[in-house]
Amino acid sequence: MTKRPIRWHIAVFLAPAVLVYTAIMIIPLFGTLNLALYGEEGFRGLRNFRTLLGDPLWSDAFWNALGNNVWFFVIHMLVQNPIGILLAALLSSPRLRLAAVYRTAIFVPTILSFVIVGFVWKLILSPLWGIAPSMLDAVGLRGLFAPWLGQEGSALTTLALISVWQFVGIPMMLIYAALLSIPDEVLEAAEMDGITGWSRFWKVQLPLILPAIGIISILTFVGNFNAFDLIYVSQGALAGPDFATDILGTFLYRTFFGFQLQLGDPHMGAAIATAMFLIILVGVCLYLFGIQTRLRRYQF
Amino acid sequence: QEPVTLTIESWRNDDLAIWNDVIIPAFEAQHPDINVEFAPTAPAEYNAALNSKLQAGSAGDIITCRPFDASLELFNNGQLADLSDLPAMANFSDVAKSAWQTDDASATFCVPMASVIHGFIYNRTAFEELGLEEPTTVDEFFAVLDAIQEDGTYIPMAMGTNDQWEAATMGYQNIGPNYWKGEEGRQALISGTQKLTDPQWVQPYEQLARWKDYLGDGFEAQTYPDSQNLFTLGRAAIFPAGSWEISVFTPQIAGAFEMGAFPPPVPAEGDTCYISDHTDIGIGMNAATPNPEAARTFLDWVGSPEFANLYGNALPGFFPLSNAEVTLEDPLAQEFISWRDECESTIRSTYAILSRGTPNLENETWNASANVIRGTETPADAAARLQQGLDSWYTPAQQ
Amino acid sequence: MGALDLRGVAKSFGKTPVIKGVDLSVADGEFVVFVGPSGCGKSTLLRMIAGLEDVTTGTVFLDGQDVTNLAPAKRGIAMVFQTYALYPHLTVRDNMGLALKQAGVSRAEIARDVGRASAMLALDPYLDRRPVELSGGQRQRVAIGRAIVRTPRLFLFDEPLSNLDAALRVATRIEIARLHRELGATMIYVTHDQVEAMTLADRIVVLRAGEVEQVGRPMDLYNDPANTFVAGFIGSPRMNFLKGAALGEQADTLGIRPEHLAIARGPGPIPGTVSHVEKLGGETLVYVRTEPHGLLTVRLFGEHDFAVDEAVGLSPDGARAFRFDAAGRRLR
Amino acid sequence: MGALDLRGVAKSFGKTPVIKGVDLSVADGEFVVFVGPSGCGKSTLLRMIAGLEDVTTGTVFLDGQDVTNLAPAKRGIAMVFQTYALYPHLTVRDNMGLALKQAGVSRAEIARDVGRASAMLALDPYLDRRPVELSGGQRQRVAIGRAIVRTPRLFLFDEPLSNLDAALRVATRIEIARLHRELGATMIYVTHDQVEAMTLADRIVVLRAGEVEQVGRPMDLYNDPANTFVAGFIGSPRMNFLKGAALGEQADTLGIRPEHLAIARGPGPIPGTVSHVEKLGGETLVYVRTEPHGLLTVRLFGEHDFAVDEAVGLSPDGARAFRFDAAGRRLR
Amino acid sequence: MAARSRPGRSIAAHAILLTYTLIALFPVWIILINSVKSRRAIFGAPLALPTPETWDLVGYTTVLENGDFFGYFLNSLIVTVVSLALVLLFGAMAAFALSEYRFRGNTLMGLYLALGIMIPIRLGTVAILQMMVSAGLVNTLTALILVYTAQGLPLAVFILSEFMRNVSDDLKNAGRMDGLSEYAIFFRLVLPLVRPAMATVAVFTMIPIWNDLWFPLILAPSEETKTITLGSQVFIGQFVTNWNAVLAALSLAILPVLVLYLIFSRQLIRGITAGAVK
Ligand SMILES: Nc1ncnc2c1ncn2[C@@H]1O[C@H](COP(=O)(O)OP(=O)(O)OP(=O)(O)O)[C@@H](O)[C@H]1O
Ligand SMILES: Nc1ncnc2c1ncn2[C@@H]1O[C@H](COP(=O)(O)OP(=O)(O)OP(=O)(O)O)[C@@H](O)[C@H]1O
Ligand SMILES: [Mg+2]
Ligand SMILES: [Mg+2]
Repeated sequence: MTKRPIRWHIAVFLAPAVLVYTAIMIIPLFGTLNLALYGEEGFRGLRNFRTLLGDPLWSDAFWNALGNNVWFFVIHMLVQNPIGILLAALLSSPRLRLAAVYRTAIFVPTILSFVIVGFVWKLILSPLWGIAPSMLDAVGLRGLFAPWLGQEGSALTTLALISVWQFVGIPMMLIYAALLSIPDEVLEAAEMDGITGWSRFWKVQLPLILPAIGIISILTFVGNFNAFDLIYVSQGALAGPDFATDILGTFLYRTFFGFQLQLGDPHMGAAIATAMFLIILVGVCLYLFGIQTRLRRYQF
Repeated sequence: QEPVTLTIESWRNDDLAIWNDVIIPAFEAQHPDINVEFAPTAPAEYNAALNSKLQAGSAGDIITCRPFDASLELFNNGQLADLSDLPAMANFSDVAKSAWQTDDASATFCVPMASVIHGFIYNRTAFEELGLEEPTTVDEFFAVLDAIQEDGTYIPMAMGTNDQWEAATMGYQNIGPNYWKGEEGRQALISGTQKLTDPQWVQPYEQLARWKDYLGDGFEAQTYPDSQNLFTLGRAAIFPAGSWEISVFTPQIAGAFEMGAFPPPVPAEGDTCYISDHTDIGIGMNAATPNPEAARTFLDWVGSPEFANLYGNALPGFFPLSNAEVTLEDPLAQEFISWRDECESTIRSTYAILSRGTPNLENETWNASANVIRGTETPADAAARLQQGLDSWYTPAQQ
Repeated sequence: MGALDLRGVAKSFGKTPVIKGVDLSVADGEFVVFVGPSGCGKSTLLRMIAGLEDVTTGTVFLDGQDVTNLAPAKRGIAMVFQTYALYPHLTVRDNMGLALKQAGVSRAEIARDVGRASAMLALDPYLDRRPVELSGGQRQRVAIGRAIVRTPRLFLFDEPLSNLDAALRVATRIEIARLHRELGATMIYVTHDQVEAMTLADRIVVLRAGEVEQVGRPMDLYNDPANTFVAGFIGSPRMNFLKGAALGEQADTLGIRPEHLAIARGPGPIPGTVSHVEKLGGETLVYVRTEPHGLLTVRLFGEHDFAVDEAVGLSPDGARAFRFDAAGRRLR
Repeated sequence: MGALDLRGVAKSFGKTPVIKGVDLSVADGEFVVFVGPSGCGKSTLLRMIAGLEDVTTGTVFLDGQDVTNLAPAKRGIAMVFQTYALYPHLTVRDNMGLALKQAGVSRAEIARDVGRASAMLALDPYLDRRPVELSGGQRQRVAIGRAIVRTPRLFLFDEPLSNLDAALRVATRIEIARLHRELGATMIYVTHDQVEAMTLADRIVVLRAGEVEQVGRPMDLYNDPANTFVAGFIGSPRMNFLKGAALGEQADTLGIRPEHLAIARGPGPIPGTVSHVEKLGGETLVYVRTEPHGLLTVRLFGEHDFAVDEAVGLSPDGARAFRFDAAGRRLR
Repeated sequence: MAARSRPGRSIAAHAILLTYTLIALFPVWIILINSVKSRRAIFGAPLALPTPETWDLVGYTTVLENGDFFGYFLNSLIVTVVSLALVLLFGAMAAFALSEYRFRGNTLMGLYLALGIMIPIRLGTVAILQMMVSAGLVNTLTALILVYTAQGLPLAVFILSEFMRNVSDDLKNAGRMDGLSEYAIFFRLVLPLVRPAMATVAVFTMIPIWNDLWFPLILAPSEETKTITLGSQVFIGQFVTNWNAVLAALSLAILPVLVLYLIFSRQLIRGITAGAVK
């Protein structure tokens, strides 16, 4: 038997990505994470982590940020992704008029920069300038209005919803792309079988796009645990009120780069980053090894 | 000889036009061999961006200095050059220089540029309309607020807690020095003879807690720009301010109403008044600059009375720190600076030394001030928490 | 019930007309077979009946009701797609059972019906496989199974047996015929297989380039084709077309089926040379080159030996010849 | 030297053995047809030859060279997939021309070769369409065209004509035969069509459940099948299997082809009643229910009328009967 | 496809989509109308349409007068388009290797390439900047392109490899039978067939690049290499933000991304693999 020849093309396909990525992301990033093992005075082993998790000064902030982050993620999973899937499912109905218009319109917020998003939502939700209050007034719900962004109970949820508003386009587009790859004739067969509308979605389309849903879940997870900008531009690095909107990203930023009079602490910052990285890594590995390998894929 | 180009790192986007139109031409006229380029960064990104660039060696020649520890750290890292021997340093008082010196004052690494003074700006037209006078004591102050509240035309005071720093800087640091007696209290805190839980440190919080009722509807979500807009649109009567607002408000109000200013009211009639006259901007030299000569030439000029005049008048509300006599043209700026004569000056209590550790006293103060105003934390609790945080890393004896 | 009426239905893809005005009535319970050359529009017509393809003009009636704009799902039609269109994510069992499940049929009934279909199609060993794990013929059988587990009023079959082996094809054909008898459902069936067309059809519809050429009972079409196209299309091997003039006939063209052309060694009425011999076991096809008729096919029962290039004489059975005019129309 | 040699090749999908050790030598330039029931492994074997499917055990030789682990692209084989596998984003022209383009053939030559193939397959009007705009038969022809524009040393055809109408099928079959003659290339062809198998093959390989049952020339298989399976599989309609004992024969089973069973009205050696009559035009199939042989098929040339339930007598042509033992093996 | 649009259901679909479109566009609408109003009018009545009294293009004029706005535009465009092209090319290649071939370490390689989305790349700033300084790439667009390429790759590989698994093996095998090399199979068959996924990745990659502030600030802050986002930051001051100008600048900055989005979204087409197999 002849030996299988070495498949050089695999290396060729991987090389450019691996090289650029390793040189410009992995080396700098892991060089930075490495700082977590050091302090001003030199090598500290895992003591930075002990401080992070053991010293109430740090650990309270850490757990607060982690808890907020989990909530932030939960909202995205419960609101953003279902809406995104719903919109994609509707948009993908064959022969829907104006589909491209809707799709573009719904995607527009995703294009906006955080500066604008932060500004406009603060403007809308501001108790002062009257957009939200007067709109609620118009439907007789003025009483419901509260300065949501300023209250500890509602600020995080409000921001999460703003983020959902901004990013719903992402799951929508991914799912839409996945739905497009389902052959029309399979849908036609379903149609002949009397399977239309939602049952078509549940019984035919959804099982076929499960991998894409897996992807948006994991992207949401990763994205949320790395989120930073929206909170930073709308609530500042101190993620007010009273750290109610502090998530790991803002906590990390404050620590790593410093803020106002607080000098950056690259070592503790790197420790937080490492902790975040590990949390995300565990999530991603659970997905990659626990779920992704079990997902069936169908070729069209 | 090739003209050298000096690049200035700054967080003052706001001043871009002033530098390009007024200051740089004035300098270049005298030094044709030196080009100066003002390259500001958005303030929120400044520290992080500057630190990264300094570390990697791509920062500009001239560095605009934040006061106290941020710059001290750069100096200690060898990233800011020692400017103690710069001739223009003689033009500055020790107090002015203290923000950019080592703790033992042996080295000065930035030329002081400007300070900002806190106080209250008010809508004079509204006051006249309601027949109100500038308050001088706390009781008068609240009487005025009550009167405005009663009338209902205006929101008594424009302040929100969303951005937190507004509450700390324009609230706590504004009214506080009257309670802790300025420098006396600040030094005592540093030396450990006073605690944040002492009455003089808690009382400002107690006053802040009373402000809540006079702030606009939904002040919890009100941001600093919202407050500014409330005031400049004429919807609020009083704005707890920093002097920098002068150059912001004047063009925005554009004559729609008259502004006035009063210093923080004193607790009791006849008390000495204290103002926060905070050293805020300095300017130094990147130790790694390839053009140290030109940079020093430039910095020396920045220390000159000529610069002080140019700058102080171009940016009313940023008061030159130079000993030189500066005549300010803006009436409101004059009003603010006149308080230097009536009251004792001090700097913000948290800036020097006390914000070196974690938790950071300044950041904690933001949080506490906002919490106290919102009523989610009592003044005593807030003070206790701050002191506890400070104790966790700061031992005055070390000083 | 399952009567179907097509009134002037036409279909264009863009500017290309594909179905050019078809009128057709199918009685309730009838078995109609569509035949026609590849690309003539059989599948398109089927899809129009199903409602999967817009009707450009014309009307489709089901049981007298205008369904032209009715959704496919509402028409109560089962269809076997030429491309199978199986659900890739479902097992064979679920592929067949999905429609029943959707209709709210009980589990037990689904299991029974699916079991019956799978037994009939010899799919029992594969019930738990997914389509990718099946051979071509197995997939095709699943497609059939999916259609027949439902008991709709109208079945559409698009070349359902094309990938099955002869034995299975016969067996399945017989099952479909039985199903037709038992259910009394209307069936419309597209095939390229002469045997299927002849044996299954109540009526055959011969299509050419989007138009109906002739409609009739199988043996009527075979024995009484309206034109050369139908005559040539029905019957395999294809009918021989001889030049009438050369045979002293008035008709322009004389159509003679391969089985009605006698062959003898040596000279004959139509002399020619053997070009090629195909032995199929039970029969033998001899291809004879002649002047001026070109290549003629002779079909012989049993095994026969002819040498290539051997001179032979062919004699047409004049009584069984079909006569056509120059335009290809039958002269009667 | 054999063009293709399979030595004990076997293939399992997971634990299911699908090809169970096939040995086969195909001579250079030979035309070999694989036949076998649906799901017996024909496509799998073809894909193994092509290198698309890993060989679980065994070796594949091409021109004496072990290619078991050679990449498909390097084997110089052209293949028509049962599922077509057209490039959906390319036009018909580009689908057919891609391989040539890849091989660096000049544009003019590509145009010529594609033009020739498309003319032969009657695809000229569709050259600028994409697969989605084609009918089933047209797609299948594109798949054939894609394989034949190249001139490789080995062609693999997986049921290439299954979706074509009779006329086109005959024409294409003849073209493939011509191509085979002209190129002298080796061809392996999978089909369910008896006529194709009988007419095209130099040798037929009969597969059953992943094993080779018999290999031989078409008429040899027809006239000399090794067992009941081959006897039943080759020839359509299927051979009748009669119980030897009931006929006073020693053999367990007597195989008699439908054309070798004479039928007469009234009683006869094997009495029975007509169950069903199929008129196919040129021939008539009569299905007769008998005891104890079950349903027997009689094939008659021409048109005949029998009434259902009519009593008939069948007489087998003993000389042309095949005798098998209880295990189905032929007794000679 | 299904011939008939069922009125009831399609009305419901349109109702939902329209509602969501309004939700999506309302804030954008606010941005647009306010970008052409005077500052007083923005905060005086943010919901009001611009009237002759409040109509004010000061934002736009400020933006266009301030700095080389079109130069910034061009820089943004170059950086975005080139990085995008590289991300798509390299990402698709790597994704193809991961999805098509089974080799040792395949999953680990996939994980390795995904690590990048788990750590904010900002943390690597100093090291990256040092690298660029020593390579002499500071204040060049190349530096930005390199960083964005690296930053975009993990997501691209992640998404594309999933979509590439959907491409029919038979199709690729047909290519192999046609003598196509693995490269040709990738470029000629697989890439065209994952167009919707490529478009999706392109859009996802493009937005953060276009909107990024940090790396332009660090790596290429010079006047010649400034990007539009960085250019717009000039209007965000310490104590006062020129919202007219920011709104105008960022409204203008939406246009090119929107155009790019529209270009890419044309690749989102149905039935791309239709007719391939039966
Ligand atoms: N991926 C798979 N996993 C498991 N079994 C498979 C797989 N692919 C094919 N099989 C089985 O292997 C057997 C042979 O399949 P193959 O496609 O070779 O049959 P075939 O002879 O070509 O049949 P047909 O005439 O129906 O096309 C079938 O029984 C099929 O079910
Ligand atoms: N989407 C399309 N766009 C343009 N032409 C099309 C399209 N679909 C089919 N056609 C053309 O319409 C004609 C009829 O196609 P149809 O599939 O109905 O043929 P058919 O009779 O089923 O053929 P076959 O026996 O080959 O399956 C064909 O010539 C085909 O090329
Ligand atoms: Mg068809
Ligand atoms: Mg097969």
